[in-house]
Amino acid sequence: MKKLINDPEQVVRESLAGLARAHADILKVCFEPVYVVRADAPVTGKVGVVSGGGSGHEPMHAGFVGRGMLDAACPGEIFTSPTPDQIEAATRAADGGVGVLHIVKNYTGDVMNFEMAAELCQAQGIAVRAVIINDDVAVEDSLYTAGRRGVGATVLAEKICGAAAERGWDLDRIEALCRRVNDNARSMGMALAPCTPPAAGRPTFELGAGEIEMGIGIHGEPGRFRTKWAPAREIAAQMTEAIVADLPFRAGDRVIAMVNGMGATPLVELYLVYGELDRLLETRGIRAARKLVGNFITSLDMAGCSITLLRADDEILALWDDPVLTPGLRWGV
Amino acid sequence: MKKLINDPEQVVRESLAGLARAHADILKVCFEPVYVVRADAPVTGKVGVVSGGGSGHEPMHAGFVGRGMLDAACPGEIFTSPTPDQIEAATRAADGGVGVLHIVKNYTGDVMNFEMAAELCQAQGIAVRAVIINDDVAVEDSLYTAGRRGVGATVLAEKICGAAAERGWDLDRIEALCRRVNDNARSMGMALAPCTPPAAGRPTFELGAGEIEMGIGIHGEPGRFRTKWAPAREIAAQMTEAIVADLPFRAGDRVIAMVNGMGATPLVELYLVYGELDRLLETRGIRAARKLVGNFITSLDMAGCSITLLRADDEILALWDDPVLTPGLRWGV
Amino acid sequence: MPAVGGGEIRAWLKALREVYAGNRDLLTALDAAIGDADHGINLDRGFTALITELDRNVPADPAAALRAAAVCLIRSVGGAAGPLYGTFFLRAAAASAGKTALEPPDVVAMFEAGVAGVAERGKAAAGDKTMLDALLPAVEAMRRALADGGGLGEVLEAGARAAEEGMKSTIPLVARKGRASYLGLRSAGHQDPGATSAWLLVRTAAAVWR
Amino acid sequence: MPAVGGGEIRAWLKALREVYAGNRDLLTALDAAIGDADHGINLDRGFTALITELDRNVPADPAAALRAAAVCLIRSVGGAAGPLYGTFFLRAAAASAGKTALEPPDVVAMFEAGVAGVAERGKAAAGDKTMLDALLPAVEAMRRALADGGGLGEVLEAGARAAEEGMKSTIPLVARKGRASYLGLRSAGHQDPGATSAWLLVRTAAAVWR
Ligand SMILES: Nc1ncnc2c1ncn2[C@@H]1O[C@H](COP(=O)(O)OP(=O)(O)O)[C@@H](O)[C@H]1O
Ligand SMILES: Nc1ncnc2c1ncn2[C@@H]1O[C@H](COP(=O)(O)OP(=O)(O)O)[C@@H](O)[C@H]1O
Ligand SMILES: [Mg+2]
Ligand SMILES: [Mg+2]
Ligand SMILES: [Mg+2]
Ligand SMILES: [Mg+2]
Repeated sequence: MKKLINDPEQVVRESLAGLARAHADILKVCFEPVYVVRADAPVTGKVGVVSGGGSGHEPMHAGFVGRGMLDAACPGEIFTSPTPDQIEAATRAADGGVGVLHIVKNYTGDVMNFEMAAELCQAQGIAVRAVIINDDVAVEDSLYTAGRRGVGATVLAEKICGAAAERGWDLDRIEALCRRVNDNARSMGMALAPCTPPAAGRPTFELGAGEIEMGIGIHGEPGRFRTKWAPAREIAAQMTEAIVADLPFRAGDRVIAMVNGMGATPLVELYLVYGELDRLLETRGIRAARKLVGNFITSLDMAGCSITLLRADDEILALWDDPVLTPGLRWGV
Repeated sequence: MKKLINDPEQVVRESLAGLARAHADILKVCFEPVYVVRADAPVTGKVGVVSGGGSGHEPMHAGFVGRGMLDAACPGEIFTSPTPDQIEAATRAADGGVGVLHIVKNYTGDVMNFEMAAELCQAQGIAVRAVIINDDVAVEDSLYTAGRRGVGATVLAEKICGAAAERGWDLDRIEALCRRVNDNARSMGMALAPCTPPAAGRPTFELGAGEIEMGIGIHGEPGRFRTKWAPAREIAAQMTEAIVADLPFRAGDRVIAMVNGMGATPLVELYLVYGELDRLLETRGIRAARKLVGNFITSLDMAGCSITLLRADDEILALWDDPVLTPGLRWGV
Repeated sequence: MPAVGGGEIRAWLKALREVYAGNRDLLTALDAAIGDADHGINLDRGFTALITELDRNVPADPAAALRAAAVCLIRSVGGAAGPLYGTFFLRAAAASAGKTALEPPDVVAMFEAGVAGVAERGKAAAGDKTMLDALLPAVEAMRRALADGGGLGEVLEAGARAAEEGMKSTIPLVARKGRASYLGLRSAGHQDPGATSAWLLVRTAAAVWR
Repeated sequence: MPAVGGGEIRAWLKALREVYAGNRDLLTALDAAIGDADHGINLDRGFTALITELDRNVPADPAAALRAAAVCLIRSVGGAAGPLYGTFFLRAAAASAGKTALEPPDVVAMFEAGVAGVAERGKAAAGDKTMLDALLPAVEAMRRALADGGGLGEVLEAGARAAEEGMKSTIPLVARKGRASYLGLRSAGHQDPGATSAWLLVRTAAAVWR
């Protein structure tokens, strides 16, 4: 394993130290316990928006801390959800006195740790609401399983809820908005090559020369099925089909469309995939009203991409367009 | 070779088609010949800023077309400089009547093709000035060689000269500014793993399990020397030492510091490297007044990073802070 | 051994640290097959932190030692295993409250309480291909061995054997909880990492307290 | 063959297309060692475009065919080779202007002019490890063979042999121009891709016009 690191056990902390030095104007990093918080937090009278999860998905979540998006993020170890004490500290730091929203990706570990933290916070009189993001169509849903994973919709929910909080919406309304975003968003991902977590030191799965994994998550897990490599046109069509059919997205819908890189896939390929996606949506009468192409929710050095579509109304589009100033997403300021 | 592409020969065109669909509000893509131009070009009375080079370095150059940066870019085939007819067409499209600046990376092919294009443009009465960027300290300079490569400083020059053009500076002044940026900037790059050009279908060089290449360029060329993998701390120190000693950068200097990913290196590693760089500069009394961490001038799916430092005065910092609205770099708007 | 006091609990926890360090790669490899390749790393990190903690201030009675373990694991393990094993020790501590030494029935009660906590926290059931598939049969077997008049040694041995069978029984199962469930049918044919670490938990108690 | 007319020039260019297509991978591999792995791809793209162009409108005299080649290569090859070979054909066309057929001295003059253009455009000298290391000796040998009263066949054979030696002579050289120069000493021990494509250029003329 060759990486730009010093000690596999220190990657997360040392990377956060660099983040703090690079963006001192936007955020602060605390280490005991580890969390990242807006430089001007807490913003009194504003609902706090907090998220977190395992590291290795950068820029999500720490890179989305800043005005108009997250008030705080709690990065766990690589691919390991943060612990309740981190989440509790981040929540306290983000609490402007009118409550805090937890945006939680649906993974057993994340859900349980955020649950325990919420109990600790509520015991201290902080109003906490949690919304579980579960937009991954690659996972069959059922009452008897852990349910669908939270993936790309998390990025959109953090931006949109962050904007609503900035506008002064109250906790009830932001919680409802976050559920609405989650309910109207669907995603699917694929991998051309696995990733190598620093502490493990070897790829999380093996792929043959001509093989790809369809339906992967963001933790280096293998996908739902393995298949032969196919041209981008076919891969994009398969993913789009699965996403559109699931909600379903209908002719006339306006969407926020994201083509996300898993970490090691160059922009030249992501834009090529976006071109395919946009054409596919066009033929279905679905309009990509907003577009996002790049690395936003990654899986270390995995090669591949994911597609996320969010059915958006005027309100959601307006919140999307609101100013955002974070290391990972910035416009309007 | 597994990539998100359809046909290796069509990658550049298909990716540009996606870029056009994703950013129609910012830019237009023309195909006969291939060039990318600001949606509102030409801006009458404004100096045009044009750059270009082989593709595979995205977001540079096409991703830097837009308000406050490039008026047009001419993408060649992957790692192959554009042809004079492309450059001529882009220059014509960018000409607001008061001349056009060509920002050219110092590669024999780029220089010769831009030269031929400049001759064609001047024959048509368009005032063209070319500034050659050659900031790579890994290459020994000498009268008898092709000289140093143009790398990271190109990104900074495009941003800063684009801002000056937006402010209404004339061609002489912008040309001088571009030379000043180039004269005060130094870069060095390294690779953990080679890249695989789509048309070639195999890695551009082989690296042993424990080996890295120091002093690589951005076209998959091998570097100046091969060495054992070392912790990020040492790699950052070697690159910083070479860069600082070359200009030299001195205590009290303020710099724009860029840690750039080569394409396949995750952000978590780039921020870790930035942390090391920032500490190293601090100990030398050099102040990182502005910071840029991410993928800006890449080499397809090469793993590794480059560091660029630009000694900046108040004027350059002000131009840096001016609004920019491009797919690859955006702030202040 | 007559009864389990604070010292024995600490000995168990220290032995667990060695065991998880020694099985770090095995547990991580199992997790790589159907999860995200960090289970061994998570437990190793947690129990290493726990030992440092235990050395800093030595808890006197069983409940104190178990609570220290809970707090430390919840703080340092993360992932699914953190809250799950954390809850296990939290409930185990509660069940042992006020006792300076645990007689065999108390030990069984402690495991019962801990496992009940895991089931509540994770909302999983037997056959979901989780650590519960090792833990539930283990407490069941301990109860039976106790009822049959077994001493601490027999009781724990029975628990360890049942945990091992339960762990092996996860191989053919299709996961319904945890990350492995995302693989659907592909999760079958792999031994669950958490069931494996759970078996080590019980087996180590049997080894240390025999 | 008596003299080189427009048809012979076209035959040469078409043969070159086949030759570069056939050596696409070889030239690209040579470029991968000390450049950026695209030389063969660049030439294949350029000459394929050229043939389409030549079939669309058939140029009558040598100069027209050579100019068509120049314009098309400059448009489609890119990189360093595009302007260099483009300039070669541009100058070759100028030197052949007004002639319906090239006698041996005209053919040599054509190559001389083309190579002079490459040298001017690239500002390289003999020994810099570029295509010039094949082209300069080639024209030198052609001149000598012509002076010795050789016919077109001998003249081109001599040129091809010299080009081949010049190509091989690039192996030990340290590059001073082009991408390979960035490698410094590491560029030694590799045959220059452009010198190789230049040898093919001359050798194909010899083969087609014998
Ligand atoms: N809902 C649950 N109930 C009980 N055990 C679970 C549950 N979800 C996961 N587990 C156990 O946790 C183990 C994985 O732990 P670990 O890898 O540390 O966490 P993560 O999956 O967050 O990376 C699984 O092998 C499984 O035995
Ligand atoms: N200044 C120069 N003068 C003459 N030939 C050159 C010069 N620079 C490069 N070359 C030739 O061009 C060849 C590389 O061509 P090619 O790979 O197509 O272009 P690029 O280097 O832009 O990728 C080299 O092998 C060398 O022979
Ligand atoms: Mg995990
Ligand atoms: Mg090239
Ligand atoms: Mg795991
Ligand atoms: Mg080349």
